[in-house]
Amino acid sequence: MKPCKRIEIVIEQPLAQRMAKLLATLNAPGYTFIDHAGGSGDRGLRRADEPTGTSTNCVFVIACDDAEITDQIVNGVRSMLTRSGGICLVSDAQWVRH
Amino acid sequence: MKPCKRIEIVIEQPLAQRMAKLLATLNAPGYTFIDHAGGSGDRGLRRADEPTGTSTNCVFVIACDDAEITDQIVNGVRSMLTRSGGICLVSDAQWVRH
Amino acid sequence: MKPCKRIEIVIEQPLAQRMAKLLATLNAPGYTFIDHAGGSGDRGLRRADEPTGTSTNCVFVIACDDAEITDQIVNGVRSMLTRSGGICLVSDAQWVRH
Amino acid sequence: MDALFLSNITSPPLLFFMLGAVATLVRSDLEIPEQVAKFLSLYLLFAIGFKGGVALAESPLDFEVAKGLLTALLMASLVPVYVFYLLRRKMSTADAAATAATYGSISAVTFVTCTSYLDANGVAWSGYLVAAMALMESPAIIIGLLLYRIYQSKEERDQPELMAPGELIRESFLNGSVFLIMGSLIIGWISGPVGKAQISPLVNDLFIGVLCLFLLDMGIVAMRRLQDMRSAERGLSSLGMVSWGIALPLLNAAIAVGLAVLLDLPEGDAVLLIVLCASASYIAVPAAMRLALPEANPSVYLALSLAVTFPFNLLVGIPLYHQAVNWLA
Amino acid sequence: MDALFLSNITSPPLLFFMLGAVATLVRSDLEIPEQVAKFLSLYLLFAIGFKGGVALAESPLDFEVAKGLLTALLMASLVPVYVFYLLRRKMSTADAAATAATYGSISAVTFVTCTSYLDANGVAWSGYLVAAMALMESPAIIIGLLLYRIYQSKEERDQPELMAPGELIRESFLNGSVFLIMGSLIIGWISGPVGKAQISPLVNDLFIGVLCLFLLDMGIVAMRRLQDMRSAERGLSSLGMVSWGIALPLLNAAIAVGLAVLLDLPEGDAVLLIVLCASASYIAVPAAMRLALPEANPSVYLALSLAVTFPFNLLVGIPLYHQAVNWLA
Amino acid sequence: MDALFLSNITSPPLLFFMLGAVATLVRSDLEIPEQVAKFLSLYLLFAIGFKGGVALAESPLDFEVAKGLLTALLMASLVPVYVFYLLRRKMSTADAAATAATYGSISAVTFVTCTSYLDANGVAWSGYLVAAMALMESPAIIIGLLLYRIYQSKEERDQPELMAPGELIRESFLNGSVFLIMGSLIIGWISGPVGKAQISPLVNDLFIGVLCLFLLDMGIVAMRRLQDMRSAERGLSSLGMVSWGIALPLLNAAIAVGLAVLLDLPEGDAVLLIVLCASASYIAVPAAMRLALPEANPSVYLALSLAVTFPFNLLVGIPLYHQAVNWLA
Ligand SMILES: Nc1ncnc2c1ncn2[C@@H]1O[C@H](COP(=O)(O)O)[C@@H](O)[C@H]1O
Ligand SMILES: Nc1ncnc2c1ncn2[C@@H]1O[C@H](COP(=O)(O)O)[C@@H](O)[C@H]1O
Ligand SMILES: Nc1ncnc2c1ncn2[C@@H]1O[C@H](COP(=O)(O)O)[C@@H](O)[C@H]1O
Ligand code: NA
Ligand code: NA
Ligand code: NA
Repeated sequence: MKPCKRIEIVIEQPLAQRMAKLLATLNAPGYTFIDHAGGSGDRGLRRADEPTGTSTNCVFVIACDDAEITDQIVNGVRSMLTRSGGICLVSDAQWVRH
Repeated sequence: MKPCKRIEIVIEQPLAQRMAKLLATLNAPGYTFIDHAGGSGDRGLRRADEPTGTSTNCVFVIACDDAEITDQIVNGVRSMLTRSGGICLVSDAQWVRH
Repeated sequence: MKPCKRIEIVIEQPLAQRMAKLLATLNAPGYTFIDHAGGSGDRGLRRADEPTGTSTNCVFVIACDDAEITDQIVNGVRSMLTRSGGICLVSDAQWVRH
Repeated sequence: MDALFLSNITSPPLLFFMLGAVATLVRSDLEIPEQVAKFLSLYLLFAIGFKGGVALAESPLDFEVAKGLLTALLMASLVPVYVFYLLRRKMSTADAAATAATYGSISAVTFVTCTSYLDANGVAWSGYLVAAMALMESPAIIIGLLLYRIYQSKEERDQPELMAPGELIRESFLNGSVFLIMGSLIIGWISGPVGKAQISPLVNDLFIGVLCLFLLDMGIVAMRRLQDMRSAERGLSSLGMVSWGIALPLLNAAIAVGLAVLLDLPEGDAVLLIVLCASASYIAVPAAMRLALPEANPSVYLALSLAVTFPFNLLVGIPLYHQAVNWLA
Repeated sequence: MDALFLSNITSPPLLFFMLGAVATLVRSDLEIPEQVAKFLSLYLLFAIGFKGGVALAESPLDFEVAKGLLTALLMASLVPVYVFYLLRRKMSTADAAATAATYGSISAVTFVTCTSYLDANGVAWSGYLVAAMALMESPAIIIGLLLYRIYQSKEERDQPELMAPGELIRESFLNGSVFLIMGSLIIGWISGPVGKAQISPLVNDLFIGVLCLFLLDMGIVAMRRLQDMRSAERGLSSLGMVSWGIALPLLNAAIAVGLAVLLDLPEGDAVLLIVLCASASYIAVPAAMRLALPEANPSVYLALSLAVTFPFNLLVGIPLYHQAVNWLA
Repeated sequence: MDALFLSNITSPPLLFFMLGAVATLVRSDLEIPEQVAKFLSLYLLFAIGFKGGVALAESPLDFEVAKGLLTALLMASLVPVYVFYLLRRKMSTADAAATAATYGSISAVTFVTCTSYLDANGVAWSGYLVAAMALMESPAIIIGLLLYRIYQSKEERDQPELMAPGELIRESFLNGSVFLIMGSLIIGWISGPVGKAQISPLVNDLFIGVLCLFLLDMGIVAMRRLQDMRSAERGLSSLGMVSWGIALPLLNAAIAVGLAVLLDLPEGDAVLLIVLCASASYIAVPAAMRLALPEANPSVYLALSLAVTFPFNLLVGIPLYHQAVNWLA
């Protein structure tokens, strides 16, 4: 097991592809996303109920064991969240080597 | 980044709306939910396969940077879980300010 | 609240049932799974878009308060991930008793 | 009886139900995606409601109808009471109350399968029975919870009420499936034959085909629950579960047969009313019970209705009740 | 007017829309699963596109068509401009620009409902209007963003551009729904009556029935947004929102009525063109705005179009515009 | 050949497949929700299985049928063997084995598209070919894994077996799609023309329309995989991938054409059998390979079958094989 950071981002579904592209640019070692999430925050209730996806969220989880890349991801994501809303949490984890 | 608690709750889908209402009452700063989860626990296997949703779970994630509100959420959720089952985990995280 | 480990596993959807069986064998106290996740990693982009499910991932979350069982789960999962890819993260959490 | 019985067993909907059950038995990974399955069930409610409403628009309400609706309401209130008293020594009060509510209510898919069965056998039936079905869905929920509150232990009594009575009644009568049948019935009634002409290809022509696909999924799910039964902890043994799951619909059907003969209902209407009484809910009631009575164990009441009574009614009950009606008429 | 108005109100699609709204009002948990609802909307676009294409293949393009298409484009470019100037003192520049784009664009479901309304009333309409609809979806997005860039504050101007202009135009014209209508239209055109015969059962026979189910869901969603309106923070009060959501389609329709009379369009085509002008987008434009203008608040522009203008057009607008056309012709 | 070829290219299903591919090329966000797409594919299996079964009930099994089924089984066992030997120097043993299994098996959607192509061209075909398709899905899985076990490296041999042989055979033959075709075939056979009358509107009338929608999605997905091909790391270059993905179906088709002529199969049956041999699995086999041979890289075998061979067969292969049959007959 190696120590790593677990980064968790919630963002609107329509921006999911932009986020995926950003993560690739920032050399994230990988990511997992879960579509069709809902939520509530500063910009009100997001029910994940519209056929259009406009009120749906998307959750990204990134495990990153490189401190520099982690910083870059956090900064890149921050400027994206500033304009479009959403949250980003970072926590410590152990990555099981395989 | 500011330190916060990451609260993660798994509960039955039919109770999801009650949980959302509870979180609003307890002044949670926001939450994210993921529908259509399955699981296994004391009350057996929940396959998330029924057209009725009765065997489906729902996952809530709440980031909370206020210790008092965190306590209230944990206590409010605890009494709900006692009767209906499910789990609640609390861990430390850093909330990226934006 | 009791301290526990939060184990999070991302694996391909077709292997989800094998993982569930493995967790049952290893006496995991319970687990939650989220289907229909996508992701990116060593084996390329997984878009979760195929009608066949072959490019879809599945996320498992296990709360475990027994150190020995945690070790067994991590080891059992490791050998599964070695062959099929995916990731496993372990972190600390507090389990709300109810 | 054989001819009738067989005509049921070789009908595509039943065969697809059995195919689903076999898929689970042989551990095939066949599965209808959950959201689609939910939609197929909404479609069936929408279609049967609309058809019933159009039928109501075409034939006026009269004494016959009033008689049928009253009988339906009577049975929906009576069944949960005696089921509760039969079961309450075998299981916890909460489980007995939830099971009573389940059997007092109805299964729309069993009803819908029975209408296709009657159509295939050329037996006429009246549209008002769709209204009867909608009426029978909810009362048992209220009655089951009342019985629970009367007989609950002192300790349970100290727990805070989860739902105010008003909220509970709202929840019972406005459950999605109840609401959709009722709403479609009313819309069918209002828009009548003109509306029917517009949506008949969806509502009528595709009905049996969609029923096949939905029953395929129900076969998969019901057999899974039957398999899970062995591992669940309950007051009842697996054998006890299966016995009750067969005995209860037979008992309810027997009483309903008696009433139908007494009231001299026409053949098709009698069969449908009996099927309503004999069937048990696995949608509206379990959903309401999780909210109002989370102490009750779904691996009792949901397993009984979904894994035992539902297949029993589909495969054996419907032709059996039909036979009984013919024999007694 | 009454007869026409009523013939709209008792049509199944409208009644199911109202049923959905009532379901939300009484807090029923009725809900069409999200993925299925999305698919139903794709089906409607696919079907209307294909039908329009087949109609185009059957009647040649001529001066009439060119006239109609040009008017459509004109209105799609004009509406966002005056809507922006009307709104920009009432709300932030970003919100005004997004709302302008929303109203300059169209709602395919309103259009589709109007075609069923015309069919049910025996009024003919031309296939090229489907092409007009597809053409009108995107220009307003570009115009809205141009207006935003002209009038944005200095501080906003310092923020980096989120999308390059090329990317933006691509995004607007290749949005999934725009692309599907256009593609189906072209395929319908190419495959003509032969292709039509092959897929007519799906595309024609089921159309109104599926529309009912989709409008049921839209009723639920629109009413939820109307309820959420109270709690959202915006530049406008709830009453202000409702007033604008009704005034804007009336204004746009009035101008379109004028143009239709000027150009002497046939009855059905006139009604459809007016409905296109009066309707506001809640799919393509909001999706594009989230990407290109995330500063704009969806609880302004999406709520206006989805929760106010959409129901208004369905329930009141369509028969009203029809009446106006008949009265002025 | 031109007329036939064009009659394929202007058919709606093919055009929608191309529309999907274009949507991905121009980066439109058009997309059929995953659960719905899965359901559409289940529908196609259900419908073709049922139709095949009804056809079987109507025409008795005879020597012709036995001949066809045996040829099908022969090809399903032969193809993976020579494909494996052709490929094993170009890629890892695991990849070669998985690819061999993929090409030995079949693509139900290619088959289904070919039946619509034949129907549209007025060419008759026999229901037993649906049974042939179902029979051909699984054997190649077993054979591919046997070949892998014979030729795997010493190091790989030390890894524990993931699936017991019994489990593996069960998994191969009871894969959801294989099971559904087989089950529907048997149900169609049992319920015969009576059953057909009941569900024909769903199974027959909607078939081509639903095929259009499903192929729209497949066009999107196949083009995405073709685009992803560039970035994936494999033993083969992208150009190598495309070449093999075209060469293999041509080779398999050539052998099948020979056999069909030898056996003197009727036109329609010959074309379908050739299409079965030329097509490659992207559902049952990849699913089984992930379980039994996770070392094999899906961006080899899945990309070959889904992104190259599948479009090739749809757009070029089907009319080409038809032409070859006509030319040699
Ligand atoms: N405190 C929080 N905890 C968990 N999720 C949150 C929180 N705040 C916001 N979110 C998620 O982020 C989305 C956008 O947040 P906002 O921009 O604050 O409206 C919400 O819909 C939630 O899904
Ligand atoms: N140890 C655990 N780890 C993760 N999820 C759990 C655990 N125990 C229970 N759950 C989740 O909580 C749901 C209800 O749990 P229970 O009330 O124990 O049956 C289960 O279906 C799981 O989704
Ligand atoms: N660093 C990472 N962070 C989060 N998820 C990951 C990471 N790496 C891999 N994954 C997930 O695990 C799946 C399989 O990973 P791999 O075997 O590396 O292709 C990917 O599709 C992702 O969903
Ligand atoms: Na009953
Ligand atoms: Na407009
Ligand atoms: Na093949």
